[in-house]
Amino acid sequence: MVEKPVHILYFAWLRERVGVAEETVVLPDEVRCVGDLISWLQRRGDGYARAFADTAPVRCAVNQTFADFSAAVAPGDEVAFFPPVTGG
Amino acid sequence: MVEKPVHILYFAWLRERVGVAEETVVLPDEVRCVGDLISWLQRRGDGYARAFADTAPVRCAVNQTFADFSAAVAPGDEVAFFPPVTGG
Amino acid sequence: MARVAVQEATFDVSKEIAGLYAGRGDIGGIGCFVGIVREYAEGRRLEAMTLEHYPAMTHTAIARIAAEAEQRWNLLGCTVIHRVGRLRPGEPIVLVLAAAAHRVAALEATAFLIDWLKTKAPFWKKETYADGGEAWVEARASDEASALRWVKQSQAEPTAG
Amino acid sequence: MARVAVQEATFDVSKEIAGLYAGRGDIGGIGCFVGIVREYAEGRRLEAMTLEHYPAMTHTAIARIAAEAEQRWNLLGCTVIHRVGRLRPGEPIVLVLAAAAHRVAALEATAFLIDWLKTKAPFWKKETYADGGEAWVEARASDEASALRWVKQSQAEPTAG
Repeated sequence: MVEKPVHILYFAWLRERVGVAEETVVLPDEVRCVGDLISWLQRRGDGYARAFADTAPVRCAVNQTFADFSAAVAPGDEVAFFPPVTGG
Repeated sequence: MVEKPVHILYFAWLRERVGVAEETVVLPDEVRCVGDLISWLQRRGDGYARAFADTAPVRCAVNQTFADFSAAVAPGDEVAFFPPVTGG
Repeated sequence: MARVAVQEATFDVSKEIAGLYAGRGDIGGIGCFVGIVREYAEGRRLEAMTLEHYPAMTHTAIARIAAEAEQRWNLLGCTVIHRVGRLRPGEPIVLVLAAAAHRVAALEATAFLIDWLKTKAPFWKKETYADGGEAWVEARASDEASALRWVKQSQAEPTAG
Repeated sequence: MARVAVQEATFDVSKEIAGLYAGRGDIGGIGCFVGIVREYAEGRRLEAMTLEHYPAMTHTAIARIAAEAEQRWNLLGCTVIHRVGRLRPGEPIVLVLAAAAHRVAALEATAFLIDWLKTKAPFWKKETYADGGEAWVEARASDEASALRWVKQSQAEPTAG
């Protein structure tokens, strides 16, 4: 089994529901993409379950680039979760 | 015969060709519209003839409002002649 | 009611913008355009650009254009400052500001105002070149076309609505 | 190369504009947009608007949007300043500047930049109301539609040309 340390960031109401702004987690080998990561997070606790209860309004970036849930997650990656942006 | 004093202004190259920026003229009664006034001015001297040799690029305003050559000219009016505007 | 000024002096964009939104909370965006005298005109280097205008008409003509924009886009503020006299390359020549609740109105009104200023306000530009020559700037067909987009849009509205 | 800043402090529009055209003669116009925090959001009075962002990504995301605008409209200068932190109603929140040889490019690029900032830059707004409540601002379909006009235009170009 390969250890897969990944840095995760949460913004806006995802951050508020999860309860932390960022964390580094070691993922099991079967977590291969962002979608897998979300499924894994949903089982990580109540806050996570609430944050990811509905993934329709969840967006993500892998290594600071907007990505789909099908995007691969590799050891050392930075994955960020957030709602649709509302700046400007 | 009615005396028809009219104040005329010239701008840009029309002013340069006519040689004056403004003047008050008393027009004969048969000058009824801007077009008539131009015909009258064309016979007023060399500068005027050059200024109004080609009327295609000549625009006018009567009492500070853009007007056609068919616009009426009445005693006391202010008539301005100028090329197409180029501000902004 | 728009703020309209025709002046030889330059203008302070920050001050003009602050004047529009200071003390009020209904403005969401301000569109702005600053026109600047360019150094080259069709390859000839400019020494200066001189702006002549029709004083008795200029202010009224600009106010009419601004009133049209204010009404069409529900503007919450509008400023037009046009300089006259002799300007050097690199100097600002015109400022247009349009304030609205939302950005689309603010930016569309800004474009409308500068398009209409170029075709409906009594200003004439004379270029003085570094080689000593000079020439009156000719009106450009593209400016006329830019202004016409707003007329078409206006005429199309009753049909579309 | 655009000037991009993400900061808590406010900005000086005059200074930013002067920084774009000072000492050069090729710029004919500068388009500008200033976004301002409005006092009411759907009828509720705002106490404050708090902007959160993704620091490691924000600068790069804005720089990418600006580079796209610079290339598409041949910009001669581009500035984007976005504020973060807690802002009060009536405070400026974002500044976009686009400098070009001609006004159409400057104003189109300005509209493009603010549309894309609203849909492609990692900022999130939280409203705190005077009545004590608070809520994260939801993305608006109209912003998505505004941004999409530029995509469509871009895709249409090869066909049209």
